[in-house]
Amino acid sequence: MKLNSIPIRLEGCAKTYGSNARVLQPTSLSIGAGETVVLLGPSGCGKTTTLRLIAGLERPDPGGRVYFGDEDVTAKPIEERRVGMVFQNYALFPNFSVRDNIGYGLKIKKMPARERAQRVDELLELVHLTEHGDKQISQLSGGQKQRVALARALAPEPRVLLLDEPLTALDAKLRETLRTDMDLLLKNLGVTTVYVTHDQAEAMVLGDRVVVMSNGRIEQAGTPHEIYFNPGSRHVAQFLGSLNSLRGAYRDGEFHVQGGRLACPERAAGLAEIHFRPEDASLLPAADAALRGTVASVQFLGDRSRVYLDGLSETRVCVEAPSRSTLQPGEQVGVHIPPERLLIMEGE
Amino acid sequence: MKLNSIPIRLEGCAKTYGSNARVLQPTSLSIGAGETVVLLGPSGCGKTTTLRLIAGLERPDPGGRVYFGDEDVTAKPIEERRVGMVFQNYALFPNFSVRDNIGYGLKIKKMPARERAQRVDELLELVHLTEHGDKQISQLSGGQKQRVALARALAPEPRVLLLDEPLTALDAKLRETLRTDMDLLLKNLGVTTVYVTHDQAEAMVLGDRVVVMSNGRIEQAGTPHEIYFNPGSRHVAQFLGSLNSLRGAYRDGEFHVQGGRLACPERAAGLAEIHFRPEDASLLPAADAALRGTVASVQFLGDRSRVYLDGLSETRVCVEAPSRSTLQPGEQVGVHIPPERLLIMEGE
Amino acid sequence: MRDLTLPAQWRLALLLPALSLFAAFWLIPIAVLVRISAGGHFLATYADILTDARYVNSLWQTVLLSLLVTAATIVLSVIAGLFLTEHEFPGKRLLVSLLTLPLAFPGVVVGFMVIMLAGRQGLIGSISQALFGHKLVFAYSMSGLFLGYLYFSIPKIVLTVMAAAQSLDKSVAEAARSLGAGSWAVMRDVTLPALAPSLIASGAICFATSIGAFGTAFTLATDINVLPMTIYTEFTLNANLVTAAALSVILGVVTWAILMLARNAAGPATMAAGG
Amino acid sequence: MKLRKRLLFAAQLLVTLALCAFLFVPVLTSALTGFLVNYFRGIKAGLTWKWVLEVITDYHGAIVNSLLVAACTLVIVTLVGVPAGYVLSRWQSRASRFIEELITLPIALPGLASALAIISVYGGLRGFRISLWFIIAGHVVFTLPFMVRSVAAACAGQNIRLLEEGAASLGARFAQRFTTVVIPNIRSGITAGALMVVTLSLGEFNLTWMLHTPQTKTLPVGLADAYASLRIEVGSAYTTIFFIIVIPLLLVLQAMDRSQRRKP
Amino acid sequence: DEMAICYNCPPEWADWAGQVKNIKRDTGITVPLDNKNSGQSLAQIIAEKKSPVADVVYLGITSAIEAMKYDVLGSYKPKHWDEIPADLKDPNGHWVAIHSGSVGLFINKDALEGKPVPQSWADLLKPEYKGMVGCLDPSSAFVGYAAAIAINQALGGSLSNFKPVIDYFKKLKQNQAIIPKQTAYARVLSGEIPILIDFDFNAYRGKYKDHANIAFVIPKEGTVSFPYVMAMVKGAPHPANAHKVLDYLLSDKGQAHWANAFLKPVRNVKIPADIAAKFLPASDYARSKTVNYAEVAKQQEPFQRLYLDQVH
Ligand SMILES: Nc1ncnc2c1ncn2[C@@H]1O[C@H](COP(=O)(O)OP(=O)(O)OP(=O)(O)O)[C@@H](O)[C@H]1O
Ligand SMILES: Nc1ncnc2c1ncn2[C@@H]1O[C@H](COP(=O)(O)OP(=O)(O)OP(=O)(O)O)[C@@H](O)[C@H]1O
Ligand SMILES: [Mg+2]
Ligand SMILES: [Mg+2]
Repeated sequence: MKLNSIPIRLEGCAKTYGSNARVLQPTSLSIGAGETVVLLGPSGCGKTTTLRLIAGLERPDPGGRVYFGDEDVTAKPIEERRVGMVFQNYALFPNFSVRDNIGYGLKIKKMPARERAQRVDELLELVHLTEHGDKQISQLSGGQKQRVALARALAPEPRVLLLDEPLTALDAKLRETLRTDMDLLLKNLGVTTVYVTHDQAEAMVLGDRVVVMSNGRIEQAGTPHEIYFNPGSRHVAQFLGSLNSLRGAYRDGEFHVQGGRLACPERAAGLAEIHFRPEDASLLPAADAALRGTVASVQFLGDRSRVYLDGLSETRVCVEAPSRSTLQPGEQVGVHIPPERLLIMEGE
Repeated sequence: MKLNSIPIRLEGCAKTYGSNARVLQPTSLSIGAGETVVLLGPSGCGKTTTLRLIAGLERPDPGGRVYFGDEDVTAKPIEERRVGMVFQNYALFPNFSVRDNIGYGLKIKKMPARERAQRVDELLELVHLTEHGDKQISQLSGGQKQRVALARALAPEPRVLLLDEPLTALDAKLRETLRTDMDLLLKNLGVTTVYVTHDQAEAMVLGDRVVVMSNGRIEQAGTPHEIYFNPGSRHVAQFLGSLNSLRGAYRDGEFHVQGGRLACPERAAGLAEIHFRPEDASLLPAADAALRGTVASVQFLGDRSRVYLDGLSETRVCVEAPSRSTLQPGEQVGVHIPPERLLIMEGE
Repeated sequence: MRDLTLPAQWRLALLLPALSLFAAFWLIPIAVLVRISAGGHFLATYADILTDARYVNSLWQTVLLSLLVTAATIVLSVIAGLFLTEHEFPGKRLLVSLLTLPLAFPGVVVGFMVIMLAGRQGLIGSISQALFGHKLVFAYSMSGLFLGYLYFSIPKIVLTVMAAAQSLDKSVAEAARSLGAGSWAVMRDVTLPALAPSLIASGAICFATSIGAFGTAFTLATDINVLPMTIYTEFTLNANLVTAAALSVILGVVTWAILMLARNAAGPATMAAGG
Repeated sequence: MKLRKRLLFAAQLLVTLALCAFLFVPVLTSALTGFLVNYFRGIKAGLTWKWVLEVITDYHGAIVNSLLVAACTLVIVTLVGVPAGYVLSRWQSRASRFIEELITLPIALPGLASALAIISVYGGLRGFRISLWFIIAGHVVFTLPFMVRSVAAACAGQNIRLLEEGAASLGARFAQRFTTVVIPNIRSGITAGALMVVTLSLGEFNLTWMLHTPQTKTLPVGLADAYASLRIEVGSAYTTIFFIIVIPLLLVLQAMDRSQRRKP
Repeated sequence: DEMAICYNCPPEWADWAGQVKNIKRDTGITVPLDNKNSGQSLAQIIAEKKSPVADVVYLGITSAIEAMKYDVLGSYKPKHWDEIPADLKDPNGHWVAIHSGSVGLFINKDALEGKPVPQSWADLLKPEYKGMVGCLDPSSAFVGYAAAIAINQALGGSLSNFKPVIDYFKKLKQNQAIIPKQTAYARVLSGEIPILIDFDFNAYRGKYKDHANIAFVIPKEGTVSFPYVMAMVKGAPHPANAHKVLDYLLSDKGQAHWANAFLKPVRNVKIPADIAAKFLPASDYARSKTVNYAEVAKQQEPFQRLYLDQVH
């Protein structure tokens, strides 16, 4: 199945609820035809609001415009926008069977029953639910509901697919599986997709581009690699993974901290703080190292361990280690961080 | 703060609801004084039931006995067992302030008001809530509520601390932080603790011993290392992390599979399947390798990538790679798995 | 706030039929009634009424009776309602049905039930006759009315208590017990506070219903001095529409004020819990 | 300890049973009395259908009137109350809350006053005054809030707005959404409301007593007559007939309530 | 369907049920039974003055005189008008008496629980009759007011002095009297009210038609007899039918029916001997007096106020 797709453009869209609660600052965003954009951010940052503006469930404050291709759809209600939408808790119709849920949009379009049945069959197959077609919604598991919701949204061949945290209601294992399925499906469909989530792993796996939002504005937009490796702000960096801070000062190609020194690009000159991610550091025997700390505790996580180190900087630092590491609290260890992995945020 | 602790022993405790729904098979379990035991298992496997048997909120089927130290407490109701309990949704008293919640158990014990206030202050400090003492429960965030529940359970100096998924209701980031705090606190208190969770990371971080349950029975019990590295069954292995399967046959110190062969201990002789975890394999150029596959897709997760490989075995295999890896779908790669990291489950 | 899936024109179109019927057959008539009640001199009419000892007395008695009924109903219903939610035993559903059946009995029927119970030929009379050789008859007094109001209030509050108790979070009570609390302490510190909002809400409705009930008093039809009866007497005594209307307005205002007070005490669930 | 618990149990059971007896024994007595030849002399004097037949011959008009009134009330209340309840639950604003409050007022105000008000405005329209419609008008305003609330609760419980948004995203217009998604999903709320309306209308006395004329007597008005001036056996027989009409409705209501509560 | 709406034609009072059947049979006009009392009927007619529902109304004489004040009565002089004594009709035909009865004690002997049948007003205040005496509400029902007048006259009061009866009612109330607002005939029969202050015709009917163990007593201190009247409602919707009904009620047949129902017909029709024999002896009726009904009507409201203030 391959769908036609269309680019989307938001221009200066803001949203104010009531008289003075501006939950979305004026926002502009272009989404290419066939692109999958993920809106990522903490709860309440305005992701759903943005999605609903695109869907046509909310109207932007005066001045904001929404374009689908060249068409200005700002004033069009959702039922005329030809978007497919998957809601966080699915919003399936409890009074219909699985088939009737999926076929609803086609029935509204007055597609003949024969043709409709055929298309519903195709969709059931697409989402691997062929044998569940005649069940009632209440008989489905969470993951199955999620797939019905997806099939229902796809049935009327939408120009745009909008998904609001479609996996959040599921448990961790299932989420991981469906995330992979979803990735495959979206790539195959090639439809313009806006996907809302607050889970950074989901965002990185699914997004061609990730838009990180906070407090009603876009903080950074870019490919998963860009935002992970070149976060525009500490806030983005923290949201996308764990972050360690080293306080100290730059001198002659090295950054001097409490636990020693480490090679550092010149960009850090003048900064009082540099950062790195736990997985970017490696541990080595203390004797050889220019940077040393003391093990405070070791957390065994199964696939890896997290070692917490004191004495490196004023605050405790966390470093990833192989899960079979045999470090003991109190031990002295050396730390190596490749200079190119340091996160140096000059803007701060 | 240091509490007295006491060993716990369950002997042949089963639980049947109604006439024929046996949700817990006869179970025996010893928990040492001061030990932290985590009950881990999927939803509905009987974790809460076991905890409630220990608490005295349920009575075991005839024949089952519960001992606290040498005392048989089977017939004692919860209010006489001196246990501290933290519920999944905290079960705080909405009509009392934070202080009154924490002081409730002391008030029931008729501790004089002066002394009580002092002790509540200590506990508030312990859980870092000193400035929130006079708030109403509804004014607290989820993490704060969790800490009030903990403080309330600790106030009357329980002999045993029972926690039922105390972190499940919180979001991922907060859960990670509180998990670390909780670990520290439990280690310092030294009280006998039973902790229920379905999150394996939580189990491994917190448990001195982890008891894996499924379908109303104990599947395996051991230290986190034991159960992760020597899972007793495929089910346990899968529940504790990701698992790849390689189908093939053992011949002369090697295991032969579709994608080639790999060194393998003799234990695997006669088995049709061996397993390994994604983080235990490493990727190398195809040319040098005895075991090869084709990259099907790469998932960028930020701190690492997951590479899915076809052609290694009949089913797709997942291998962890550094996040900066530049593999492309279609590429041929070699795979190395150290023989000592293979999971060989002879029981199957 | 604009709600794009419920456009304003539909909102209006769907509300209008109900609103117009309501306006036509209640709002406007009540406005007219208020005007009539003024009898030309608003202040004077009401001042007369509010200084007439008979009316004030009647109002007091009504309020007092309703308060007593409400209090008694709440106590009894909490006992029975909690008992029925906490215990499982054969025949429980039957008991629940029996307790809630009179939910929609009209006041006249309730009055008759009271006569059946406490009239001269009533059960209580026969029993007391057999036991003490003295016929206990109180159907035609305030006690009879009390019994009647109790009769139609109990089902409502029992239902509310049961619904509220069923949705109670059991773990809160368990938490209290884990801290050493016995049954009474759990009742005092957990159960009753949790039930309080719905009790206040349904108690207010029970109170309002008792204040305005007419059928029961009418059936017992004796000189019970409750306000609805007074209004009725005023109306039938020389068609004193002005006084009847004014008393109705006063009764309405008192009832409404009490509902408002209760709502402020109990939170927004009040009206929804009624019925 | 054990003993105290058992005592407590017994006390609670006793109160519950006493309440049941209080509520149900008179129902039984009156049902029995309706068939006694002479209540005064008790069951020794024998049983008879006489009273029931007497009620049916003398009061069948009132019974039919009541059924007519209930049916018309139900139709009207359903037609106007369902859309109103839906809008009031969906439209979260101060205005909607005010309206909901407003249409709930007839429950709070004594029926006598409402009836007086209606008479003083419409009493002059003779054709209307002497027809059943006069009573129906009163019943409609009195029962409307029950339907509205029941529907509003169903809408809120089903999170109907979300379902509508789902339907809208699939291209359905308002009327389509309302008929295919809203109505089917709040059916149980409508049914519960309808049963409530019928039961209340059948038993309504406070308003009806003032609104009726000798030709438009309803069942409860007849009951009041019978209680006031007829033999106790006749009153009982009449009450029994009322129970036979109303109790099945109440039982259905209870069953619906239970099944609803069982759902998660 | 030919209709005449009557307010206050209760089936259990003065055998209106039978009379209404007769009317239907003999004139084809349907008169629905109606259970209001005099006060309620009057109030209703006044409330409906703009657009009356009722055609005719049956009232205690005082209520009819009272109604004149509100200008709600139409006028019609039915056949046999001239045979009616002057003080029992309005000269302009606004109302006309149709029958009368005497107030007394209507007693269910079975329900007395072995106590003696009371013989005087004073007896009713004895503790042994505690909770057994019923009297209709004087502030609402005409019977109640009639009883009040009768007791007042018997106890030495007058139409300008109601103290005796007010005191009496206070004591009666102490004795837990039952004060119904509507006819309570059936409640006496069922034993619910063992002793009711009521009209003689109700008691006779209970005794002879319903074969209950009933006694009627005209109290030693004396009593008063009261006429009941019919009136047209002004602006009656079915005037022609109403006229026919009024004619019928005063016709020989109609009057005979009242006699059969143990009421004293207003016209001097012959009462069959077997019926006459069922009344108390004339010596007892000698204690039953008449009063100035116009004055009684005038005092009704003041008395009712007095009653509500002092006794209620
Ligand atoms: N209808 C509304 N009226 C008033 N405020 C609203 C409304 N809808 C949302 N908000 C507020 O707007 C802000 C942004 O809401 P939004 O739903 O877009 O957040 P979100 O990023 O989707 O969060 P979440 O991850 O919790 O879904 C929040 O603070 C929310 O409280
Ligand atoms: N009161 C009860 N009556 C009947 N069945 C029950 C009752 N409580 C629990 N069960 C059943 O017992 C089984 C085990 O329940 P339990 O609560 O112990 O599971 P759990 O491991 O805690 O699961 P979860 O992670 O979902 O909390 C479940 O299948 C549950 O449905
Ligand atoms: Mg959202
Ligand atoms: Mg559980």
